[in-house]
Amino acid sequence: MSEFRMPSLGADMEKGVLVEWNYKEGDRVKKGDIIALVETDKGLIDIEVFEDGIISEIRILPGQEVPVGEVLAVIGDEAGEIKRAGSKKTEPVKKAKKQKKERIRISPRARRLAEKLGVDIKTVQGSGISGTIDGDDVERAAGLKKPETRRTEFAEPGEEQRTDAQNRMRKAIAAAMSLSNREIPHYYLESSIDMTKSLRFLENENRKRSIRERFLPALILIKSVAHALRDVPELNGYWEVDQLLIKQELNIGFSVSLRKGGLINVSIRDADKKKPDEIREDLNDMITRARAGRIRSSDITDSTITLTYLGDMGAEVVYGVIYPPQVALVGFGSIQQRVMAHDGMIAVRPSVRVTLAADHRATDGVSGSRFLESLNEYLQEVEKIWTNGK
Amino acid sequence: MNRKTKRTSGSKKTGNNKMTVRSEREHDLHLFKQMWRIRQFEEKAAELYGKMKIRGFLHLYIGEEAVATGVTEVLTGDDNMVATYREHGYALLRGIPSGSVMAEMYGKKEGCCLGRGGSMHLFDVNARLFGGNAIVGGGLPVAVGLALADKMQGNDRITCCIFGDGAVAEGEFHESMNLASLWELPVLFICENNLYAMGTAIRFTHAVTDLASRAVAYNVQSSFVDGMDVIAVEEAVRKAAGVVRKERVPYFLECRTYRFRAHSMFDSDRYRSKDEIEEWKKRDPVETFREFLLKNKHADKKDINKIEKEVSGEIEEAVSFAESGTWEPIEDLTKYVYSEKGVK
Amino acid sequence: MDERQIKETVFRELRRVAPEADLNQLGPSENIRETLDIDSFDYLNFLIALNNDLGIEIPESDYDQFTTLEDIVLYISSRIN
Amino acid sequence: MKERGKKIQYREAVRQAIIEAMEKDERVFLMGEDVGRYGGAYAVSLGLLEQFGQERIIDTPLCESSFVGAGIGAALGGMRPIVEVMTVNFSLLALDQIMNNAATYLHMSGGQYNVPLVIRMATGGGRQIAAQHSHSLEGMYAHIPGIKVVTPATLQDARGMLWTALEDPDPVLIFEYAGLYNTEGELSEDAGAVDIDKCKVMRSGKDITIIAYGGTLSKAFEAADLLSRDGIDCEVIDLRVLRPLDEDTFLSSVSKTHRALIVDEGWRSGSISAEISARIIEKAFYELDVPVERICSAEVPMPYSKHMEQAALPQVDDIVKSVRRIVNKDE
Repeated sequence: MSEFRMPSLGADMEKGVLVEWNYKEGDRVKKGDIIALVETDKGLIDIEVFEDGIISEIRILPGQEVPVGEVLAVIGDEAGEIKRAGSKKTEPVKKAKKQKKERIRISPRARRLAEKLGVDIKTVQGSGISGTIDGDDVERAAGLKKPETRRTEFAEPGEEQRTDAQNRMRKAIAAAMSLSNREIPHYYLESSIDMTKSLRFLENENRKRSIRERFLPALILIKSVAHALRDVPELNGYWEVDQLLIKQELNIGFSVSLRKGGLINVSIRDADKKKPDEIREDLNDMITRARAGRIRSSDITDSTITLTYLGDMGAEVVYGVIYPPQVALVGFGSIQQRVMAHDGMIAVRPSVRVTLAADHRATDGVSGSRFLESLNEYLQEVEKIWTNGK
Repeated sequence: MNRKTKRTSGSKKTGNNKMTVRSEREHDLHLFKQMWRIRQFEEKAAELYGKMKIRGFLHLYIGEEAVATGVTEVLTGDDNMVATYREHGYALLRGIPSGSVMAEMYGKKEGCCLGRGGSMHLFDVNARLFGGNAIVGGGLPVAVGLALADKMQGNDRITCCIFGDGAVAEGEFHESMNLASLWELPVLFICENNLYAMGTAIRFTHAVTDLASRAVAYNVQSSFVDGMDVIAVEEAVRKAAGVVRKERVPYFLECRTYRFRAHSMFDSDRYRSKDEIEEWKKRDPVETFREFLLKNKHADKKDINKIEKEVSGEIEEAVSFAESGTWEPIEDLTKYVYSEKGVK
Repeated sequence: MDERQIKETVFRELRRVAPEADLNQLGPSENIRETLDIDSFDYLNFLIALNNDLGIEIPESDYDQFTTLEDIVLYISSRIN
Repeated sequence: MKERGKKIQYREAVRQAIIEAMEKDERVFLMGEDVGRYGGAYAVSLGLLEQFGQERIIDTPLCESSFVGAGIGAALGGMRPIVEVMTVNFSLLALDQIMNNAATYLHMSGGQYNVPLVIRMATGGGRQIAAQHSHSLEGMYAHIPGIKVVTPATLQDARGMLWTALEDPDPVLIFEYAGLYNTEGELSEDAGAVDIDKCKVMRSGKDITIIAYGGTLSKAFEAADLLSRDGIDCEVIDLRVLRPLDEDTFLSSVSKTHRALIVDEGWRSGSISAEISARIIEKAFYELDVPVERICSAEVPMPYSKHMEQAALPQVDDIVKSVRRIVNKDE
């Protein structure tokens, strides 16, 4: 018997709104199943269950906002089955009293019609502004009216509408960034790295592969950062209260921009141990889910460092802001042809300007520059780190 | 009581429209009784106010009885009258039964306005009393309109409009005097100048305190009279009303009088000295007239006592009539906001 | 497969990657990635999708022939027909 | 087939009504500033002095309180006066006579005295005559029990309301929207007395009820036409009478459309639109899909400059935008 609690899905998350359950009482679940959908400032997140068992009791109803750590449901082992059968199960205990119950916005006419037609207003989709349900919605739900199409050609074309979720995400990012700016004394280091060898390596690799398994340059950057961090472990950790906790696992938070604005750092777990193909697949799943607005809790938790790569059309250089409680952030500008000195002669080479933003409470410039040096070495001999051999 | 002018014969018509020819002696007793009725009624009203039987505002006429008596003595029953909130005397003398006036002040359904008007808003269709009006100067334009209607319909009645020195400072006094004169309307303007507009003495409210002199600016005939002498008032009103009735033009008569009680029951009367009140009380219109009657043998003790008994009976009856009155049913609250359909 | 069908397929796959973009505003010679703000990750998915639908291989070396709508349609029609 | 009426102006319809009344009842007379020799500030009474003489067409001095009071007295005295106060702006000087005498005599006298008086006033802004001449206070007068308040917006009402008002034993205030005097329209030959206690559904529709009166009625019509092109079907109601309010008509309309928009040139706070909105919420709450909305003048003293005045007044564009937002539920 164990209690399934609202997980913390981000350092700054205090509460979440339970949007829907994917299972009901009495269902069997196993480790890794997506048991529910929760809405946080970061958007909709699927919640996984971490043990096998049977859901013996669901405590929180859809639409309720609960603090992190609140018991959402109780998962019993086989015995749970018997226990449930014995005692008469009443409606899941409504914990609404303390928290603000999410009021359903419904017009007076619709509420009366719903009663008359026996329609459960919780099942009705409101077509009004911010989801308000009106009489027509109820009649449609009761099948009395065919769905109506709305004429919208007079709405100004291309006018961007920021939905509630985007506003909340913007607020969450703003909060994290200002906290970081306020508390973390950043120091910045930069260097330019010749990418000729690594790009050529990538091209050869891709030629041997079908388009579906093709590698993007980002993969090389991720793997090389992972290995460089092995050499400079103090950049991979959390600043807790007043001391640095160096982390054993090495999870790189990779910044993914969303189409209508906003940003999610998906977490590439054990970036140093995983093979490039594994990372590619993980990255592919997570970015697709992020851009479809259905990120999972596991996708975005426990990154130990963050990597930002603006892509081949991005700016030349990026000076990032560290995500607390992490102590470092690696920023890659776009890979472009630039003039470089090579064996005393001027040469035009594809290169990238990489910056390291680091927390001066946790590390000093010397660690930072050692990191950039080893990063450069790995990028010159990518094949070495590609097959995981050190 | 200075008796300069020789008295004309008794009034041909009295307040209640009966052609009565009275000897001077009977006439004077009649005048005394009318004043005494007002005095006793107002004293009783003050007493009943103290006993919480009468509520709200109450403006007593004590001290000014000679004016109402003189005025109503001259008007006919068919003339119109528009008065103010200090109109109990006029209501009584215009023939509204004292019982229904008292019941109105009690707020009873048997009151002349079903208890809706109260002390300040006494109306009576038969007495052609178009109100007590509590807005200072509010009645003047209405009186002008009444006279306009009579002129248009060729009626020979006149409209008597009563107001105080306070109203003379209102814009509507100027507007109404101008209209009445401009359109030559039969309005008798009676100004009861009791020297105080609520709590402000006349010298603080009028640049020109000789109010009668205002009328010349509107080409309206005017005069003033000692408002404490009922015979003088009657004479003056008879002359004024004669002009209005014959020449069909307005006349402005200023009656200089004084009220012995505060402006109303709420008034602490601090704005004038006790001596000044005592000085004026020496010229009490009722008492000075009683002495005049006794001294000139127009009346003897018996006559006076008879009147006093009759009046106290009338007042007792009025009070018991009011006491036994009923309350208007709440259901009638919205009655008479608008006329029921079809009422012409 | 005529040009219209190719264009339709291209639009369908582009819409999956950039749902809110207004494709009929896209000029034939405009750089698709810049106009529709598509990064390398989404663009690769776009190419993979074309590969699935049309069964053609698009090596990295040919990327430069894949910048505008005109190029893409030309490139595909030459490979298929 | 009702024969086609000839084209006349709004002011002409009012003049015809006055002439008809004065010919039918010798108790009727017209009194007001410049109604005789000048022919009326809005030329409504042009020619009436010559036709009826100065006994019955009376120019008054500029003394609103006393000539309105005189009108009350004359009505008490058996006449049927029509008092013209040039505009509602000047009627504030006579508000005491209207509220404390005209509206109150019958009730306060326990039913003894009727005041069969009609007062006509021009009202409304939009002609750059600035703050003191542009008020729209009919809503304020509609607050007073004891009087009736009507707002003729159409030629039929301008022609037909006066006689019914004169026959009414209680005081009736007729507010003529100044902007309408010049408007023209057809009036059938036999146009005559109309009722003064009902609203009128001028355009039936199913999506939303637009309630307007006086100067805002034509704007409501214009907006309804524009909106019909968007496929939005508006029901337009002419209030006609602000007191007593004919609730049944607009309540049953809202029960059909489930949406209500009131267009009122008065200031929003304590306006007639506020009263109508309250009654809809009190009595048709369960018919509402959206909150009742109101478009009123900006709560400012009316500015002189044209662009500012137009910005202050309810406009067709405001109506169209509001209805689109309400009916199509876009943000």
